[in-house]
Amino acid sequence: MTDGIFPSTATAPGARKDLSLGAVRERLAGAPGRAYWRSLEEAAATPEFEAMVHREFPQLAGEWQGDGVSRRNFLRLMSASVAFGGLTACTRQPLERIVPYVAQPEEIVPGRPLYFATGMERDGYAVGLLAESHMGRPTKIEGNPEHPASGGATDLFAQASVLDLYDPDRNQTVTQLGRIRTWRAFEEAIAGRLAAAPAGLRLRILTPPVTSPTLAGLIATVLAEQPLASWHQYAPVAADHGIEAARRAFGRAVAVRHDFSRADVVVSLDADFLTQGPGAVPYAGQFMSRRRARRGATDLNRFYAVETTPTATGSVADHRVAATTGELGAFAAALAAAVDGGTPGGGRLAELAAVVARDLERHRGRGLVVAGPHAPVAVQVIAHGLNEALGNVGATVSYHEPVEAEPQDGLASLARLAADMSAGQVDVLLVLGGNPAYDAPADLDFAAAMQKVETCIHLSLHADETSEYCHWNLPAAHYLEAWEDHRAFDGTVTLTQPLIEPLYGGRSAAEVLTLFTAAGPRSGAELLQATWRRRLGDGFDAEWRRCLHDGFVPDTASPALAAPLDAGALAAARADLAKLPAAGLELCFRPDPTVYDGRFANNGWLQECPKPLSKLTWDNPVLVSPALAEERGLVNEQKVRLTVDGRSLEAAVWIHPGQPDGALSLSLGYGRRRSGRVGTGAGFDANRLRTTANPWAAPVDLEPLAGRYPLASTQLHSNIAADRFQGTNLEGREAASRHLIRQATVEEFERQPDFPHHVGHGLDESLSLMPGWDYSEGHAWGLSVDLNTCMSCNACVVACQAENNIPVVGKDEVAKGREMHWIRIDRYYEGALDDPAMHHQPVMCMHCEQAPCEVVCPVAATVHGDEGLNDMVYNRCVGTRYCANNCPYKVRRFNFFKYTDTETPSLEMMRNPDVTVRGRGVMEKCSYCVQRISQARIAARKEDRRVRDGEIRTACQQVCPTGAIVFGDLNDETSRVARLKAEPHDYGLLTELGTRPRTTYLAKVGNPNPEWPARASGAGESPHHG
Amino acid sequence: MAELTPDARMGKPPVVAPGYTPGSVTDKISAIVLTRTPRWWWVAFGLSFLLMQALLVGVAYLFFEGVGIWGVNNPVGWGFAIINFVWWIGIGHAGTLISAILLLLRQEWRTSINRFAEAMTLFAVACAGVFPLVHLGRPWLAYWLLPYPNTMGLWPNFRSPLIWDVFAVSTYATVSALFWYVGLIPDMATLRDRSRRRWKKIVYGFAAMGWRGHAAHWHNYEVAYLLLAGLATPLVVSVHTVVSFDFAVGQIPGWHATIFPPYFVAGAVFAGFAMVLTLAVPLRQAFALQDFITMRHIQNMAKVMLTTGLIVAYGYLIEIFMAFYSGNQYEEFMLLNRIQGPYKLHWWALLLCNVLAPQAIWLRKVRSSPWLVFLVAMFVNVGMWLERFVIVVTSLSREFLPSSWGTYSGTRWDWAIFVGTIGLFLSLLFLFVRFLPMISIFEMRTILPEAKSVHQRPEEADA
Amino acid sequence: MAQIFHRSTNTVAKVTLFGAVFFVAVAGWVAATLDRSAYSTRQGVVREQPVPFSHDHHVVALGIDCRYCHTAVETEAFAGIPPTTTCINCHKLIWNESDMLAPVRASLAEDTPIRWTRVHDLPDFVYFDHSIHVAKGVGCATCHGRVDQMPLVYQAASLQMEWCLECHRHPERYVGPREQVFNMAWKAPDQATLGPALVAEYHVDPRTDCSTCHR
Amino acid sequence: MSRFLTRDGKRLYGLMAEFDSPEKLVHACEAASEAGYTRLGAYTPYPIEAVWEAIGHHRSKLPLIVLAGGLAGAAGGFLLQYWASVHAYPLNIGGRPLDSWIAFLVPAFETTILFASFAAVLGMFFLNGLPQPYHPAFNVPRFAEASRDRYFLMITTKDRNFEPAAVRELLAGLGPVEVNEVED
Repeated sequence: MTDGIFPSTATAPGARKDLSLGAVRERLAGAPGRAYWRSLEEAAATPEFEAMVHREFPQLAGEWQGDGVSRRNFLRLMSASVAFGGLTACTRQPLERIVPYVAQPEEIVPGRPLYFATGMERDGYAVGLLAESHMGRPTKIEGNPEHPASGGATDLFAQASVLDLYDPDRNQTVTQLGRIRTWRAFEEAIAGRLAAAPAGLRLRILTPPVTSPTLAGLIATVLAEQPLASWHQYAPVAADHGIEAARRAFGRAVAVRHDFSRADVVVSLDADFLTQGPGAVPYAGQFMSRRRARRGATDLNRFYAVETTPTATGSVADHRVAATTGELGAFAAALAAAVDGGTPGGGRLAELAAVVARDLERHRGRGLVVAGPHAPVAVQVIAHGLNEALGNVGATVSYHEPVEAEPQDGLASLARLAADMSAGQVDVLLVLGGNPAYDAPADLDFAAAMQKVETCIHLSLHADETSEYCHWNLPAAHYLEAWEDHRAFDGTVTLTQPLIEPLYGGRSAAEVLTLFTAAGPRSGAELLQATWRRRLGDGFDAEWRRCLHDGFVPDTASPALAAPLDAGALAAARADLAKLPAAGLELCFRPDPTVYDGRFANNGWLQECPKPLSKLTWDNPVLVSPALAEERGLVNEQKVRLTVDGRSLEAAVWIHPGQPDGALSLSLGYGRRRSGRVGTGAGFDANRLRTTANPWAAPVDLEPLAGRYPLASTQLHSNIAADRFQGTNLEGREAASRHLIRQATVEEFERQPDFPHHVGHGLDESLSLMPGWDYSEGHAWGLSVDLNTCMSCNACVVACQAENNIPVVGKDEVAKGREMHWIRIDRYYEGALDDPAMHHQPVMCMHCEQAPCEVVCPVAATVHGDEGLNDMVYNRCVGTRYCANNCPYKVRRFNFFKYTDTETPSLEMMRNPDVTVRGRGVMEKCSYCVQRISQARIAARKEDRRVRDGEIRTACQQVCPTGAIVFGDLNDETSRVARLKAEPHDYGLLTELGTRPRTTYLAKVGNPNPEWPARASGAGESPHHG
Repeated sequence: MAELTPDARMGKPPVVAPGYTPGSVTDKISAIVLTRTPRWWWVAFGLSFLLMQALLVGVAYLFFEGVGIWGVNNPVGWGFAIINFVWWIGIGHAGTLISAILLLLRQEWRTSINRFAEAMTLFAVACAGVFPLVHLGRPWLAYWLLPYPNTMGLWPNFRSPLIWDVFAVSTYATVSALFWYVGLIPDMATLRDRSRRRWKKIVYGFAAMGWRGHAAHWHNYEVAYLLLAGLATPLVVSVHTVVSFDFAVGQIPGWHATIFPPYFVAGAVFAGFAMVLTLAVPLRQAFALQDFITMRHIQNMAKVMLTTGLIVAYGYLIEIFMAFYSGNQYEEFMLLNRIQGPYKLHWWALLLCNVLAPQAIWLRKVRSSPWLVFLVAMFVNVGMWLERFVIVVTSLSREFLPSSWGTYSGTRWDWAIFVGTIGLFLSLLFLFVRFLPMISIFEMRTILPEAKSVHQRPEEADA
Repeated sequence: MAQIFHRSTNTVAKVTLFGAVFFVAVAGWVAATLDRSAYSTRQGVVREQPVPFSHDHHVVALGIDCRYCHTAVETEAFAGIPPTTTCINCHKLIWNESDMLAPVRASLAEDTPIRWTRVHDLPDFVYFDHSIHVAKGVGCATCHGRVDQMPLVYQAASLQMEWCLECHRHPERYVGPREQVFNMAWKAPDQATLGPALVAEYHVDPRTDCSTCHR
Repeated sequence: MSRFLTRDGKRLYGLMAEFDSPEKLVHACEAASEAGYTRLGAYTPYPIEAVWEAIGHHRSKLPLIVLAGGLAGAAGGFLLQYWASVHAYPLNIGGRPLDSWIAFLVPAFETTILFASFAAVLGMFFLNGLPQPYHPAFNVPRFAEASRDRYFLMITTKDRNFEPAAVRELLAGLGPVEVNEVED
């Protein structure tokens, strides 16, 4: 193999004697992410780099020179002097500089945030967002209410994307073989290389699935100009099986869209549709709109979930069945048979399938069968068949023109690419995003193949495993820095506009691609306008401005189409189902609930965000069922060796209630070797066991090992420490007997709407010696959480973290029980641990009217406001931690160390200026987003009016896809929150303590099927009365 | 001899060995202070001083890094710091009890032990005082707990038990110091008149304030001393009551109990007498004071320890009873969790040390062997620490919401600071026995036959 | 035995014992005054500025309104510090040669902001909003003093919490008519009657909750 | 200002007799007061009530002082809390009333004890005229034994009918170990 040195690079500015790629790799091999970076930072100290910085992005010059450094020193000084300053009674603040603009931009008014509509793309699909910008710094992401894929809400990934923008580990410069280069150098290199290949370059473009009209257009152009070039799309978590299934069922690529709001009966065949997939946010909204039990409105849907891995979606099911892939197939087959009027066959699964089938029959046209994108193709085909047979098509299911520009089976496509590369058929590999060296199936050995390529070019946010094997590494523009257009799950074209100049001079995929076109380099803005000037035609400017304002191009949703089902395909599918492995242990691969496929591995917020069910942070252990653990004598944190056809991996075990006994689960996205200071080394790399043949489930050998690997969970701290109460579900039993979660079936609810008040210990609040306080004047803030519509998607947790400058503490601290989240989602298992019912309960500060925390604070650092807020005054807190001890809800969080990183300048830019950044030794907690309340109150008072209902929305409320959280004024009977609290099944947590919480819950109302056969140990399959 | 005969009849050992005169008593006790320092003292003091360094290092690192270096977490926000605080404060109580309450009860056997018992009180309170300060997240702002007119227009929250602590503990420290010093004045005069070296004369002379033993002086002095005793008695009871409020006022199951005040006070006396014995037995050996600290004292203290021990045991019993009788499920769970939860070992060990071990005192054989009593006392010292551990940690680790249960264990820094305070305590103690009379000389004179022979009203017999 | 101490020690001893009480009291008083002194508050201390801008001259002599430069004071939390261009608007015509203004011209030429020294600097954990105070009739001079008479600006008030509380507890002593807010010289003919009237009219209800300023 | 001189011409403060038993001292005190002497100083190594009675005792004022101190502490402590919580900065803390007097009782109790104790100690000093490191009595070398096991009676020249010879004769007749002049 020849090292990829272009003729022209020798003359590139600042070029020195070129190292061989091998040498570079040697130098970097084995160095952990940070060391890898250090080598680049050293380079960054060179004068030519300085020069380049000024040339390329002057706006950052300040950052790079003394300024940033001196600021860091200053802060360090401060944190030290706090102690001494504090000792003397009079603390004298240092003089502060105030730096106005030279010429103030029109729209910017210091102190007032601006909101811009933009869109975030993941695996090609976009979600419409509103980005909040303070003085030109994006600080917070909200959903775009107008956008079909958002409706005002977002998922946790969008919330955390701000942190990615300011991530200090981002690719900061163009590098060639690990040496700092400039974009110009790269441009010249490309130009030279193209010129050197008149017959055309054997160019390979590797992208994630592409929906972007602009990008797709460009790729088409390049392919046209370069006859030998080809385009491959791959993403580890793309819906390849779905594409394949559609192709088989309908003979063509089809986009399937669901309407959960019209479905009375929903059956999930291993589909995590509430939290995964491009349509998850709106789907969750639709689905939960049918789970809201209100007085007189009890028309709930019924939800059956068959799952190979317990998911957030399955956790809200009325009936949940844990099944291996084989059993899933069997169930699907039985269901299909039953719907056809045939005999589902014997066995429990068949029995259940029959019940489900009857239910579906009863709701023809109002039912919906959803197969997960990772379920076997056959199962998905069957699902299409069922919807067809049940007349759901056109009602709850609709077929549309594909959203992707050119739907491909990514695995196949990547396999072809790998083959070409190994065969030395590739001159230039252009990887636009993605990280194939890490996440390609193991059998392709993509990294090795890359070494056979003359030149690898990688455009990415971070220097990752793939960068290590590339000659050229290009800093990508974050979506908040770029002009792009992507389509949403329904095809609506969503516009991504930059809120900030690229911090590190990054460029978008399209911009890089232009370098390979005859037309030459063009900016993202130009490209976008070019595309849309063509499409929008006359009156472009006005139209375009409106689109940018709205964040999307109206009426671009992909049109519906009639997709006749191929009967042959159905028969074939049934045959395939029979072939699915019936016995033996299997290992399921799933996208991780918080770091997805690994692209978010360096995002501290997501790493520390507890997984919906296991509540684990910072890791992806092998999930095993309690029964299997008992059989193999496994305990939590024990190490095991997994072997999938010859390849093996050592990982730790986590005992996961609700896991099928025959299946292990391991999530993707961990075990990153090159990710940055946060993600490197966390967890275990599932991709090393993944193959093109079995991307989602593979037969596996499990071998227990002696060692232990510590895991950090935000719940069950006690059980992790030592395996006490293992398998006895002490927590669940206690939770039930304490009536923390109160639930009923629809029938029970209709019979006794105020059922929550007939369990637990009430308290006559008039029985107080002390005169109470009167909150009837002015506002009385309160919050209501609907337990029925919370699925633990964690969007609120991350939103709160972003809004309130909540620090990340790291795995060790979490293991000690020192996580800082202001809102946590408690998870309780009900019934036997092998197949329990699952409950989620978001818990934030209850703002008790008789707050136990306030009474015990010696310095009055936490006191009550006249609007009933439990104010926490950080600057008065001396840190006795008495309040946290005395809080029965345990919602108070203490800064045991100086957790907030005030040394990293880029992170300083990310902070919400409206919220105090907490230092060491002070208590903090949910404030009902008091900064938002204050701003609204001031606005209202300036206009001499009351604050209107809905004018204030807490961060958690604003982001919630299902509207489970509602905040407002209790003194205003017409407010949404007041009406919710008037519901008969509204109840407070631990009210028997006389705390009078302002946060209350709407009890759970399930809709189980009375026909559902109970089984011997079958506790938990159907909700029990609390 | 009138006083002694009934004792003798009951076979009780005397309060002071026969054959002593005011002169000999004076000489024997003042000699301890005025003669050359024994070598073993240097060794003992050196070791304790070394131990104290653990405290300095620990606290220095603590202030530098933050309380995160300890095992505390959420939900267990309090750990060793508060445990040690309560432990030390409790120990302190015996001193005041002996010198004040026994004085009012005219227990003349208190005479030979009250001085160093009081000293022990002071030093224990000093050690205790360290913890509320350093356990703060921002210790440099500790002065915010004091009511003083500040530029923020803010005042402490007087409803908080921690503020009550500030008042109670600081008052306790001050009053104990006053009481102790007043008791010292006549002996300071003695030392002033006995010591040969000029600088010693000056130092002791200043401390004596020109005490001459004038009859009028003695009169006012005794009134003052009695009044102080009368004030110290309710004070000492209030202090541990207030300390118990730290928990009882909170609403954590295992904290929120009305039994706490009495049972904390009893526990304090229990722990205190254990510590007095722990000190007295070796000291009387070291300074050959068997004639003054007789078996009578050892036995009486052992008996008090046994009695208070039984009260404490009753406290445990009532806790168990109420847990079930109340029908409060949280209380019930709290108790079951103590018995079989993650910290069951601590709980059972606590029963062994505080309930079982003291029963040995019933046996005359044990009572009459100083070192066996010493052993029991050691058990109690450990047991009382465990009691506070169980109350603080076990209760916090598993309270209302199962989702928020946790575990706690002390880190090496927790231990360093704890052990360090023991070093501080011992260092102060050794300095005390070297430079001040560890037995009240003038009070010893009053219980000698010679003094008793003067006809006087009975109540002065002890004073 | 021989006397150890001289006669005088009697008096000395008594005096020391007695004096201790006073010593403590005095120490406390010193601490309190120091805490409120200009040393720790910087009250009345003129700050060094890159350009010796005189409010006195611009407001009194030239009659420029506060809002010409502090544009956001009526609508935003932050009153706003004028960008260089605001200065240049006039100074491109007048005094455009003066050395005093060299830094301003330099700022424009090199496109580097002027780094003023902040005069009224509240701690970072205090959130103050100009707009609401202006809206409720609190005049500039009430907190900033007679800036119009300051050749170089200094901090007129202590800006300590007790100072804020004074007005938040007794607004009637300080609020004036909205139209007079920017009139530095304005003095109420009779605050005792005017104040309460305005408080009622403007619905002034300043809160003393902690979260009013701390969040 | 003394009217008399010692043998070696110093100013005389009084005459001091040393006894070796408390009984003798008590008897001496009684005799001296019967002889009409009022300015008597009786020094003992430990309190002997009989002596105090013998030289015309009166009740101590200390209890009143302590009572005053206690009352001051109680009032001060409670009022401080009341004023701070109700007037200085009224805050809604856990929905408890501003005047949570029940809670305020605890610190008030402690301040009571504190002030009373200070009153007791300082009051005792005041009544005894302490501190008084210098006193003529110390001029008598043997007086060092007063803090050990000897008992002293001193008749001072301040006494109206002090007459050196007579006093010396009286004291000598009471069986002292020896009689000394006390120079001022």
